Amino acid sequence: ALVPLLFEQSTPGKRAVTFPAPDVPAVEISEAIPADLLRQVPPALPELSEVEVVRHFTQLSRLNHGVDVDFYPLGSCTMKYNPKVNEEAARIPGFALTHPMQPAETVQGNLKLLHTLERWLCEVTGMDRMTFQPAAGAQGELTGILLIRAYHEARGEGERNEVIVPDSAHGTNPATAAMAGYRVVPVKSMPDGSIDLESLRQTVGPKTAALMMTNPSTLGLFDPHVKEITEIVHEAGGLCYYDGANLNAIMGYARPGDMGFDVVHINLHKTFSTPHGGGGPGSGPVGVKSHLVPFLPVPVVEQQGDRYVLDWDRPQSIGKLHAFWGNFGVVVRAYAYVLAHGPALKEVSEYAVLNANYVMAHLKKYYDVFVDRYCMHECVLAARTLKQETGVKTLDVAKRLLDEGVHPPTIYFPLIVEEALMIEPTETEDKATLDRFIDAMIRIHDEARSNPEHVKAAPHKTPVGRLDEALAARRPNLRYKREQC
Amino acid sequence: ALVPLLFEQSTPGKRAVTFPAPDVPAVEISEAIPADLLRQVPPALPELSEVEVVRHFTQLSRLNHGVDVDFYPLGSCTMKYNPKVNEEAARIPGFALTHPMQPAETVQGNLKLLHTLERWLCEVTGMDRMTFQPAAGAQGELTGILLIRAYHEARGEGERNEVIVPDSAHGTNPATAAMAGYRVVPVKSMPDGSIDLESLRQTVGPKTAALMMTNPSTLGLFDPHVKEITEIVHEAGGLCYYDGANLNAIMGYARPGDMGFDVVHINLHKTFSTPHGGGGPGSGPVGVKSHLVPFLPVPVVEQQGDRYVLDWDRPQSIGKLHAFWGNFGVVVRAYAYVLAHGPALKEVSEYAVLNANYVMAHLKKYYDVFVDRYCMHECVLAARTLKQETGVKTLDVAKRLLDEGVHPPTIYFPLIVEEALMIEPTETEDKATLDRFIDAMIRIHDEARSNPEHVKAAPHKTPVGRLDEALAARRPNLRYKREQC
Amino acid sequence: MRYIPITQADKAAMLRDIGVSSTEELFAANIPAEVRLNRPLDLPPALTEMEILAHLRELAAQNADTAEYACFLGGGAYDHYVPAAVDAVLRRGEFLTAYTPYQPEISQGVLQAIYEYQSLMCELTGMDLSNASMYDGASALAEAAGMVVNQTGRSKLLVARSVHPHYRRVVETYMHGVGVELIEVPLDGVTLDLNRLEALMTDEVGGLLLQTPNYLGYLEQVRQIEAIVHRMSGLFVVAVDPVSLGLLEAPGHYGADIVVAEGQGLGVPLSYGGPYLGILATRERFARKMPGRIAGATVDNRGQRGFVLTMQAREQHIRREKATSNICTNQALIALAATVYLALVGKEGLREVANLSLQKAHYAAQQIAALPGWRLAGSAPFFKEFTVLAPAPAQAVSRHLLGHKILGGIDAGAAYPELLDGAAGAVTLAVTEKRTRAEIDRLVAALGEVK
Amino acid sequence: MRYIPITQADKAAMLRDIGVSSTEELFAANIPAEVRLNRPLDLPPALTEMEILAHLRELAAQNADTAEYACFLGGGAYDHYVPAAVDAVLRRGEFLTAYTPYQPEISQGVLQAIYEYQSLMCELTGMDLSNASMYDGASALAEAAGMVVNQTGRSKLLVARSVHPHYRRVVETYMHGVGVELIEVPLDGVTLDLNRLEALMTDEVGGLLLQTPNYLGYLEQVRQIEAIVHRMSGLFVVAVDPVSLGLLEAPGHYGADIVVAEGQGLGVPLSYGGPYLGILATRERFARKMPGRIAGATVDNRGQRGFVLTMQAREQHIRREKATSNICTNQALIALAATVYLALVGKEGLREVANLSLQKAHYAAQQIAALPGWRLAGSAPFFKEFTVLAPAPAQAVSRHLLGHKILGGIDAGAAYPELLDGAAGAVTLAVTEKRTRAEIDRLVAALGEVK
Repeated sequence: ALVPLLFEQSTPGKRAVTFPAPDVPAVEISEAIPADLLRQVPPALPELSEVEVVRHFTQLSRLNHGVDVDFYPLGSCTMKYNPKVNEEAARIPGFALTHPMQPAETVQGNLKLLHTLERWLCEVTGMDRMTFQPAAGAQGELTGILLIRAYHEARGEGERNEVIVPDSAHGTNPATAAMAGYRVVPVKSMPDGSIDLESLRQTVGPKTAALMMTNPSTLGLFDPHVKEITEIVHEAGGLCYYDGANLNAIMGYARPGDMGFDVVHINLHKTFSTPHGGGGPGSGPVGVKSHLVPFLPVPVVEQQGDRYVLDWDRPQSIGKLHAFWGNFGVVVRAYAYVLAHGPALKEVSEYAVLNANYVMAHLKKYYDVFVDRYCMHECVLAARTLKQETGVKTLDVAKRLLDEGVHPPTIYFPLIVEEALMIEPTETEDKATLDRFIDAMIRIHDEARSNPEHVKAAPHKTPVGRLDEALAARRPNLRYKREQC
Repeated sequence: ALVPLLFEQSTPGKRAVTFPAPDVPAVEISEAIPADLLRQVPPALPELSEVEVVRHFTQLSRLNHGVDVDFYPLGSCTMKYNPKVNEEAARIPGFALTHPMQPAETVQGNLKLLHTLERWLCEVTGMDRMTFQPAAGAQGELTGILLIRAYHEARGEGERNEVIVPDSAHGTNPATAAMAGYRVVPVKSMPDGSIDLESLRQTVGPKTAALMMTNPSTLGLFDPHVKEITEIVHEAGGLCYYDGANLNAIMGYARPGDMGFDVVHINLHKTFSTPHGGGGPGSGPVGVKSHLVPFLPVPVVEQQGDRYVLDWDRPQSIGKLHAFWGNFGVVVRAYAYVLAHGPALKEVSEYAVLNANYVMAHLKKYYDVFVDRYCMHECVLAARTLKQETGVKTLDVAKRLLDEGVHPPTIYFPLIVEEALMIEPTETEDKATLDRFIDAMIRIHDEARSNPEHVKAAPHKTPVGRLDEALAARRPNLRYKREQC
Repeated sequence: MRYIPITQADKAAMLRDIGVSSTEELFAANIPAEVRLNRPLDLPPALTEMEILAHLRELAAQNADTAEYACFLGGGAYDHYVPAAVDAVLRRGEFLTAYTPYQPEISQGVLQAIYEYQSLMCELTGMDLSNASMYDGASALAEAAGMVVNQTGRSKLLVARSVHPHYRRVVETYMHGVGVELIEVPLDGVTLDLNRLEALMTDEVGGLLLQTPNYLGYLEQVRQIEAIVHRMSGLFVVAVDPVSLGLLEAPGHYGADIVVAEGQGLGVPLSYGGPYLGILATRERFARKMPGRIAGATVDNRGQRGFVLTMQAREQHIRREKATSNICTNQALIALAATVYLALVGKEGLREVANLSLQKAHYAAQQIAALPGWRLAGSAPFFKEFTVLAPAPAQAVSRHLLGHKILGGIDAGAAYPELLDGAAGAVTLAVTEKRTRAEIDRLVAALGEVK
Repeated sequence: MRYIPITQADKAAMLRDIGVSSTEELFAANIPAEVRLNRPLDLPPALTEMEILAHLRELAAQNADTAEYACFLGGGAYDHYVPAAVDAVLRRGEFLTAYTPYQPEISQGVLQAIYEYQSLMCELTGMDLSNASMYDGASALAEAAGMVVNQTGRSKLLVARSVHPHYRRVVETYMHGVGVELIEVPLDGVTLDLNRLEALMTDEVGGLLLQTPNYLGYLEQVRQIEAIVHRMSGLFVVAVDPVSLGLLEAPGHYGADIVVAEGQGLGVPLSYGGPYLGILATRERFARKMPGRIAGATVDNRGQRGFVLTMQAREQHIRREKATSNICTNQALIALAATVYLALVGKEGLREVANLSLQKAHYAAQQIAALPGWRLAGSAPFFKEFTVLAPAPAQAVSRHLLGHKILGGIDAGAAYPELLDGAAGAVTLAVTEKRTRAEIDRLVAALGEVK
């Protein structure tokens, strides 16, 4: 093992953090708690000293890649740099040490921050109101679809039971629709990832509750017919949901609200630069047009004069998504991020698009491009030809990139592109880094011809080699058990 | 290069941190500052974005070993674990954001902290008063010797111009004596590192200003005749200086004050666990017996009722060592460390000594031990026999240890031991870590016999191989210049 | 240009390589004019870093915080001590700025930490397996409800009225779309009414969602309840306070089928309600129905142990509309915080935290109950939180405490009017290991002033 | 057992391996009874982590800090903005918990950072080389004084009276033992008296120690001074404010032989006076006389560039009593802070900081000078700090400002009574880029109330 497990390092009797002796008259636990509710065997937590804990996690961290370490062009995930000032911001005691059940008059700063950022994000997306309850994009989607459901039900159109999802969509879209109790109706994409209008026209109807759409699509291309698409859906009585996964492409250039969308979610951890944390916490605020406002989750932050209150009295609300008000600490970071840019948020998108096109311009001679058009904030390439000619597939290219110290792009997605490589550099990378990546990709392309076996055996320089995922699935070992060590 | 220099990564026009536009009426710089005092060419600082700066230093840090990464038994340096709570403590705004020139009534918390820790450290060392001005051990030594000089001068014995320093001493001792204007008179050590009493008796005399002594000595052994030694010096009219480098061995067991020392310095960054920071900041408070109190640096923190003041009115003071009051932020950490232990500070020394003896017990079969006696907090071994038999020398052993992920012991010190390996595990290492180190040392010993060339070519797994120090000295390249890149 | 490292010279060179004269061409090629925004965004002018922090500090100063106020608020978020080493680990850029470990060869740090987290959650709860985290306790309970429905094929669920009202609201929200009928099991005093449970728990019902300690702070009679639920082959879902498991029996040991919890107490700052941590653990036989990411141990092609994401066939990116949940990004960093926390406090430490909280809560309860006009809302056993009937409305109590620099007094009567029993108010108070006797005495004295 | 990871079982096994029955035997074998401490240490009882922080927060609350008070104090420590990324880097355990890079193969991080620091200091000061850091500005000046004496063999030194009084005191302390005679060059107004300098600067004098901007905030006439010092083959030592070098000429460009500085302004918190950073840079020809650690570039046996400590023949661990200084541990982490700071602000940013400080200081000076009863102490050019003559004693001014949540008003008249010129007090004020116009106006209004 590179680093032993906490449990393997444990020795009975070791302590790190201790606590003071009780300063109140003692209560006999057996008198306070009935015997059948008391734990007989204490949980077998590891016993370690502080130095061991700190070393353990320091060593683990050194096995990990992050944006702070080097380039991380994981398509669709918007792995941009996370400003350090935002980490300080979220840790200001006045924010970090407030309790969610405090009376509103004692958290005016928090409420003002939420209300203000709501306004700003509405401006960016062209929506009317917003909720910060969803803890991540997928929960934002669920919120949005439930809002749409509530809308239809309120209008007596509860029979609308279909949600249309393009085949290029993220898996969260169909999964969300299903979770909200809808039948998922796929609609085919054109080769450029845009929605086939004819096919859409044939799909919509009295059963249509909503269309879910990502624009730019997962191919990194803006659907030029978006306005027509939302009109088709609206005419059929459906609503339009905008998956904000790719919002980093269009800030200041176009707004989902202006494209005809009724609901939108934003990934603060993508577009607004809050850290991804190894897989969260994120934040997936949902914005709506005015006709959906009555259905927003409770409570809603309202301004009354110069005071802010939590409004729970919303009879049409879909309810709640989170025990409290969402991932507030993440929201603070996003607030700081907007403040750092102001109207120049537009430049974020400008440079995100520039960087993606720069990478594509250099790599399209080496990897397949299915749609030879300027892309938005990410470009989708493929190793289909490479695989045919050398046997080196996308997975191998990705693993070989690990040896270069950069994180590979997203691979095998979108599903409609064979051997896909989905590259999202983001705007926080400079030309030199992009050039280094481009060179590595070309070098691997060349190596696939000169020494394909070396590429297929990659990675060579990482702390572990290729891991046996089949074994992991066949014989699941999902937790430490004492007898294993 | 593993990581390019900041300068090599610089691109004109890049920015990280920016500052607001002036909010006051503009002053023409040329009117405020005469032209001949204005900079003509701005300093060629690198131009980088924040992501590049953060990555640069993140990458650099990953090339570095620290106590947080793994074992660091660097003899004489007391590389113990640095508690994380102390980092929080020093960053409390009420400490970190106070200005050294604030009036005393606005920094009562700081002054109380200084005064309290002074009292505690006096208790640990057996001294009467203490100053926190010295920024590190060596400056503490200078302070101490200047105090001794002031004492003799005040008594009209300014002709005492010799400081006696054992040949086993740290280089700072003789260097300090010379900086204070003294002639350094070496005194030979016995093979066990203790001072040759006869030789000492012959050395002391009317010229003797002081003896500087480390006890336990740099061989990790306590000088059993320390009381006699200090008496010999005192009888000759000299004073005794205790170098606190090895205080971690004796806390709660013995006190320099009780051994007859007049002055002592403490390394807070060693014994009191403040981080070494890659070579500082440290803190080297100096404690004195009452007869030296009048000479302490100004100002002295005094308690008046329940208030604390800075007393500058000390006509016999040696003056100042630091622009302000020393490395206060380091002192806060040490204060927290004492609070975490209370009287159990004694256990720190107990376990430091246990650990060193445990390592020695296991390694003395493989490496030379010149004094086969229980050691204190560190043990000095040697690779003399190994070198004779295999050609593998101490340096090679150290470099091979790098491949094991641990920091090597101090090597070639003390000077009186050939091919020395000075191992100080400290009390914050557990048995498993010591066993891992012992195993590595034995493995290297065996490998020196089976494959000496492999040991001599070490390290093999570090990011850089052995570095050409001769070249560095012969053709000094001490700064980046544009034409170099 | 904040955080954007492309210089004008670089931009020009890049545009040249792309073959356009401006970035505008790239956008024009993509976005039709009809949806272009033709004005600048109406956002406040950009601030520098220095101004941002100054502005945020001003905003934060408009809040009362637990550094200044003694906190006796609970209700699903607790002022437990967070050891300094937790944040020291979380600040490591390799953890903070990574994403879901899709490339295991350079993500062993995150993956091993998740595996350790899963193992710790199993130890705590007494269950067989845990996922890598959910959003929070409430959504974890809602996902568990979905699991019950999927597993049993029964579309009715019982929900104890003593479950946190917000959690119940979240479950309702999640279940509404899929048409699950939720049936509330009422209170008998401050805990679940077992007779009503027995009557409601039919073979059409998928199971019961219970919380213990419940929202009012009291321990449910889990063994009796378990028997009732399982008698009808229902599934028994238990929401717990993970800190309580240092003293209280693990749900796995009294027959829970799914355990969920809010993990905030395990080393996570209050942060006005989030980011927190949803814990979800279950039995081996429900593995394929479990939502969320899971890490597993395996070996690499050099024979070394390593970790990967596994059992992905349950997840949305593979199964799409047939997935067990739509969850993708979860609360990995907060799960890491809990992992570091549990490693730091260890076996003894968690028991100490639990015991101290219990001791201090009971001391506070006794003192308050002795005040004229005040009494405990029930006699059931409690852990660190309890409910008292007050001689004044809860809001007046809370306001009065604010004047004494105390945060406390969740209005239990608002959510449970049946509790009031003629009292003017019902107030829930939580006491953690951080509260000193002096603070508790201050609380009691302040409450004694309430008329 | 805080921070000690040896269990009782381990201890027993270890004692067995060592061959003793208790640790007491190890101590008994070493320490004679006559010096043994036979009682427990009289220290307060141990506190837990939670209590330590609570206690320290209470102590810290007894201070006024610059988060709550607007800071116009200077005198060698300045309230400049510290970017958040500086501390993020400093917290990295690999930097924080390493020591002097004796083993370069696993210390390239620290070594390269030192090399970069040295390079930055050379750029800033216009000098050829820099060491890896000194303790602070004052001791750096004292070490420079020692260099001058060693280099010139002359045992008299001139010290400008306008140098920070604390710095002069430190130089005196350092020079006392080695018998160097320090001669003070008086003021002419608020800067050095050039005539007196000319008279005092003989060929028996090793050189001059000057500070610019000086303690009172004013710029010295460095070019004229340089000519006078060098005419007698003396060495010209200049102490500067590194932030000022974003606007002011580098000492290397006007003939300084040694440049020292307090580096605190470069990204280091005020921290009640330390840890700060002593900068020392000099000409190539004085390299072998320079105190302190130095890193240099070299190559490894694989042909890669790498860094090592070099020129160690000057240092105490090699040369012992013949070393250039006794310095060993220095301020490496603070030097790293300055390196990160300069990388973050860069070429433009340092100029911005300097310019903003200058603009705001001049605005403040103009406003204060316009108040009845107030006037500037001199007409020499100044950078971010200046001295005003007040209608009341300096301590009264300072006290009055405290009432307005302002820290300010260093008593210049105490150190320089010759300055008072009939005024009741002389007060030095510093203004950094962090001070807003509103704060300055508040300062001016408050000063206007002083009678």
